[in-house]
Amino acid sequence: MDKNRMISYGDAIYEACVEEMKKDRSVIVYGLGVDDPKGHYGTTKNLHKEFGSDRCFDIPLSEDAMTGMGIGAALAGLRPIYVHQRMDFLMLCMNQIVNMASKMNYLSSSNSSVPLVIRAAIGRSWGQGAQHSQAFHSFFMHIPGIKIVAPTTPHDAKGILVSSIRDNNPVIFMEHRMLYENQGYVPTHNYTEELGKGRVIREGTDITLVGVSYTVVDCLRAAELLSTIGISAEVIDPVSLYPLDYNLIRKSSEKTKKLIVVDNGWLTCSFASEVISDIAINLENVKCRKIGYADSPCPTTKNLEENFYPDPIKIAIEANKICNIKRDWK
Amino acid sequence: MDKNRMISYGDAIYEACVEEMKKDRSVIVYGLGVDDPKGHYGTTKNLHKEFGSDRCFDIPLSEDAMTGMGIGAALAGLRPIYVHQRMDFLMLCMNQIVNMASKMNYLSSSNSSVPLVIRAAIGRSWGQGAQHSQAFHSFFMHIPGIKIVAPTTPHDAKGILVSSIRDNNPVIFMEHRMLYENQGYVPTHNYTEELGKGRVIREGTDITLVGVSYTVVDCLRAAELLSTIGISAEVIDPVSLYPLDYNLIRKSSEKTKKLIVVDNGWLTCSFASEVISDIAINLENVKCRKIGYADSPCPTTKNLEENFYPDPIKIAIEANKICNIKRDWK
Amino acid sequence: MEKFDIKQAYYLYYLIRKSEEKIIELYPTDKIKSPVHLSNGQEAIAVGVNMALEKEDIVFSNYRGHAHYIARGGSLEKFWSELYGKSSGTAYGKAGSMHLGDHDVNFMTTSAIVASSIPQAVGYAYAQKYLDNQGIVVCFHGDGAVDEGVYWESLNFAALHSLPILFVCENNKYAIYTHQERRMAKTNITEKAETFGVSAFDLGYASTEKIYKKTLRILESIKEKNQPYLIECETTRFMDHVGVQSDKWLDYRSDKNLDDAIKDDEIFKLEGLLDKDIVNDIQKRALDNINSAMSYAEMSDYPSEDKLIGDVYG
Amino acid sequence: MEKFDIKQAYYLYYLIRKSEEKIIELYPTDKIKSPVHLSNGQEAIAVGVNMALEKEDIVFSNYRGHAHYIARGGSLEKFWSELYGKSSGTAYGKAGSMHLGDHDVNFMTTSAIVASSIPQAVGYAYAQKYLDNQGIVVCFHGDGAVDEGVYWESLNFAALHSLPILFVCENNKYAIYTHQERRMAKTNITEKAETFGVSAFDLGYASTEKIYKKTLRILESIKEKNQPYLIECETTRFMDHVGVQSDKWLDYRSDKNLDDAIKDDEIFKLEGLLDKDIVNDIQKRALDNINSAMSYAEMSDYPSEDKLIGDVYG
Ligand SMILES: Cc1ncc(C[n+]2csc(CCOP(=O)(O)OP(=O)(O)O)c2C)c(N)n1
Ligand SMILES: Cc1ncc(C[n+]2csc(CCOP(=O)(O)OP(=O)(O)O)c2C)c(N)n1
Ligand SMILES: [Mg+2]
Ligand SMILES: [Mg+2]
Repeated sequence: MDKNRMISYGDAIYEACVEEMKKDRSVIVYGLGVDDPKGHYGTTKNLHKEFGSDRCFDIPLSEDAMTGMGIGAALAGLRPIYVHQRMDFLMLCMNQIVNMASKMNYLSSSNSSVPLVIRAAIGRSWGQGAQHSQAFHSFFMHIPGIKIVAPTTPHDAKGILVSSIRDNNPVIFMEHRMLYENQGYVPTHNYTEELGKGRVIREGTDITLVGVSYTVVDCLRAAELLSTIGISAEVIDPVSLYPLDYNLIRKSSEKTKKLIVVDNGWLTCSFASEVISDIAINLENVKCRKIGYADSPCPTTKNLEENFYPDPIKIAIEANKICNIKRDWK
Repeated sequence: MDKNRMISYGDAIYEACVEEMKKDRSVIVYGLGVDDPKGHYGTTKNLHKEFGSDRCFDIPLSEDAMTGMGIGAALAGLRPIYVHQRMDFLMLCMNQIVNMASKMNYLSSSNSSVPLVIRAAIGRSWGQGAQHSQAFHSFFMHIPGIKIVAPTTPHDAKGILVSSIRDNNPVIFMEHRMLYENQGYVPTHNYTEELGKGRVIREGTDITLVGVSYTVVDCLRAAELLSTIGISAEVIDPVSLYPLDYNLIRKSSEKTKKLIVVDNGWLTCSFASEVISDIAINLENVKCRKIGYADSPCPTTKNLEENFYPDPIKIAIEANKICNIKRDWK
Repeated sequence: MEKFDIKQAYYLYYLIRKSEEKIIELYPTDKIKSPVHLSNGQEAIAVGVNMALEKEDIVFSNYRGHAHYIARGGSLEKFWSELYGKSSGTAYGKAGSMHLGDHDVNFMTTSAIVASSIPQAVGYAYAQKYLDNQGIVVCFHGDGAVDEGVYWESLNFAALHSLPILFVCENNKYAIYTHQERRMAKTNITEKAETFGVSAFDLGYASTEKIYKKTLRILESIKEKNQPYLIECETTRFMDHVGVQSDKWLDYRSDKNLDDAIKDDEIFKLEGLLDKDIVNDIQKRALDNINSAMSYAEMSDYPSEDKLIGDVYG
Repeated sequence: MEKFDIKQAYYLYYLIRKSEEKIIELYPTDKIKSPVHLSNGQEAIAVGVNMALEKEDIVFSNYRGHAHYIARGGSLEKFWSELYGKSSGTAYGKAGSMHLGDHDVNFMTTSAIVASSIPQAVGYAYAQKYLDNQGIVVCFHGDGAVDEGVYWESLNFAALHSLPILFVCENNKYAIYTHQERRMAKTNITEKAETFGVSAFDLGYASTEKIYKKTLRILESIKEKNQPYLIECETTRFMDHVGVQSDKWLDYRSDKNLDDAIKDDEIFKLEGLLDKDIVNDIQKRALDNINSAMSYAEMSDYPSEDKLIGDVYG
């Protein structure tokens, strides 16, 4: 076991996929362009050559039917993985996800489970604009019968994808375009991560920062900035959003008494609202803040786009404010 | 002006519609069955006869295209009202609502506004089951560029529908099947209610109860129950969910120091989460609780269905608990 | 070509008809815990198609699914218990009439969102082909479902992948109270399907026997040619779209058509093909089965409270 | 029938081609603030159709909309400013290349979600008819959009209500890197459209002139007969789906087809119909216009920060 084996987030996803496809013939992969020369940031590259075009196939632009198709195949015992180039496209799949996939197990008294994984990438990056940059994890958290995960590190990407594939429920696997190239330690062997377990990825004592997907990276950078003025921030990566590791966040917030949730999306009725409401209900005297997308569609032009997103500096400034320590960056 | 003029919630909606259609030829109404003999609980009854079949028309079962169609007609200067028999069907319209309607004004730098009203009824009532009873207000609150209202009383139903029709933005108008028959005072004249203004509909001092649509009725009944054991509950009907009258809820919570949000839907990433997180961020020492649907699809059979929904007794018990007054109902 | 078993057809037809008549009778007592969408008048399609199926075939239906479930040989005990909202139902009463589903007879959980099971049926067929399983997928749907874009997406995919699936369009001309001609610029469903690559036959108002025989032939073609088919059957819904009343009072469809259809009732034609004694026997057997299933349901328990949040995840 | 103005056609063609070549040139500098989907190779459709339109007609396009906007007579200043992300653009740079829109030329804000403007175009046509307005709606879309169910829902509604709309399918055979035959069981788009009640013509690989003339005739038919039409034009995308590179290295489509198409470039055919002097004049005029628009854009300001949350509500 090579403790120093660094691979990218994209390759970690690819690896999880290949391992599961080798172990289990019921795992199939489909989506727009999955078998094209680029293979969705390399995550599906040449799977059709390795496993055959009935196990990895391109599809028509028919998101609604293709979601239902995956559910039907799952009902028949397959474990399909449906790959989306952008999370925005899931809006075309909402009927099948919300009205169908989430309810099949319940309405069949557990006779018809839906082991379907829906991979979807948040498209953020330069100039993607209003329709290619959205994140909808808060929607899926709202619906019983669906699980949703959002790994940040290559290590978690692999482990939680393996778990998602093996899970008997519809799992939304949220990726982020700005994470695909990130490198990290990933074991060569096949392993799982438990859905519902979060991680403290940096320990601290003064304030708790909770991110989602890419904003975990922002939080880590903010923690660096804060450390330079003597504020010790604890950073939590929830990894799994539903089920969510409420206890982990409560424990940290109980300790630091200050919490900023940095969401990777809009703030109203969001993951951030959810976490803060949980703290408000269960703990006393924790100062809470939320940071997220600006309350607008995402603009294309760079100078506005920069203001649209949370970033380490915004997070650090807010953290400094609620820590109320009268120090300042030079 | 007859101060005692009582009409039903359904008739109030009908009245708003007729008044606006008379004033403004750009108002049109369409949806499945709007011109059928039942006329959507009477709310669209015979509009096609009164105004012509180009102003009130039935449609194919094509929710996705029919939403886009309404947006397009709105872009051309009409003020369409799209009526849905169940809010569940909005899951077929999410792409057009979330990716398109909400962004047109922004992407056109205010040249293309979308004055579209989407009426949708929460289908709850006996045995409607998992796919005919859902409420998705929390989804729409999440998206900038959309407004959403949920009137409870006939009076507000009329006034806020008039305002929604005149509003230059996409407005989701959330109705509730169990409200259509409710009677209330409604002026005969044409009036508006401001989107973004809530109401204290019962004053109290010990605890604040905030409902949504039908759960406002539950809250009022709970307040009655509580009054019998000496707890004075203030009940708030937000009427408009986005924009939301945060100040009204803050003021009341500041006074009572206790808040229960009784949502008309699931609780994770919900309206309830949003309100409580707002209180947690802006006030100190307010005890907060949320009550809503059980964390499951809605079951059909009566005894489970009863447990699925919030009700006055559940609310009163929870309120009594956090008021911490050691009295009990006999 | 297998012979058409008239006795079996009449038994199923009568069983369905009487079951729904019992529902109509019982409904005012509020013992049935969900909205019901009756199949009265449309049973020939359910009976004809299902009689042609093998045990391993898979049936997708919709909220108007009583006839399909019963014709498929589903358990009357579970059926009635589900309608009563009892724990001995197909899903502890949590599903109800609109969401019948039973793995014992490969009858998939139905949906109350129009057309939403259709892509699932296609996906199931994909899996059947991929897994080299025998069973063919049969997907019942109404003429209203054809309005939905997902219908055409589904047909295209089925044709593109040459999937073993038979679509059965039960064209009762209406989606609730809206006639097909008020919804479709062209009502030529089979022609559209052909342009999407699905071989399609319009059987018109067909007898149970004709539907049975055509289905048998098509199932063979599906096996041979590995391609999807569609049959469209015209039919008439006798009752209101939902609930247990006639909808004549709404005056939205010509009485004559409805009256003619009721006069032309297939059940009497099947009955006319059998000896009186045999008819009596079949009727008695059907009624006995219904009655005992209803008693069973009556006596069963409501689900325990923990069932509310059970089964949310698999 | 109006005569085909070759000079105007060549001017527009050259203007589009050179504008996009400037984009290709400029792109590495990162001054253009959004992904670009170039129209190179497909311009004949934009030019031919737009030359046939009246001022009051309304154009719906998509993320691959440069050619449509320019051919429609859109402002080059606004176009370039929008690409530069400047406040003098069509939407302060908030929209960018994928969401061009300009009321001055009845060019509706485009969408980057495939097929999602199509029902909007239909709704706009509904309003035009309802309001008794003159303008006809023209809706450009790709062959990929035809895969989406909403496309068929939209065509059905347009036909059902006899709406004044012309659908223009730019069939470049590909959705990104996926050939039409890998997505559609049958690639007969016009036949499908006919079964949905929309009269449809497949023009094949047509010249600008042919497209122009056919469009003119159809616009007249729309006015006379009050019904929707579809034309399908085959075409070839010269560059990668998105970005400013050739995509030959990806080796997913036959080089020969692409090379032949590039050799067969319509721009040279148009050029060949004109005197050298005239060609020179036109080219100079086009380049001058582009250059001055680019300088204008260069010199314009970025939007002020308050623009971020402006325009969210109308
Ligand atoms: C997506 C969706 N839209 C609308 C409805 C409301 N609705 C329920 S049944 C129905 C009619 C469907 O007609 P058809 O498919 O012909 O089936 P039938 O009821 O005639 O058997 C409608 C419109 C629904 N359940 N789902
Ligand atoms: C609903 C949706 N699905 C997928 C995509 C990703 N995507 C962007 S462009 C495109 C290809 C569209 O092909 P076509 O309609 O033929 O237009 P072309 O790009 O060839 O002009 C795809 C799949 C998208 N933007 N929207
Ligand atoms: Mg029907
Ligand atoms: Mg194309």
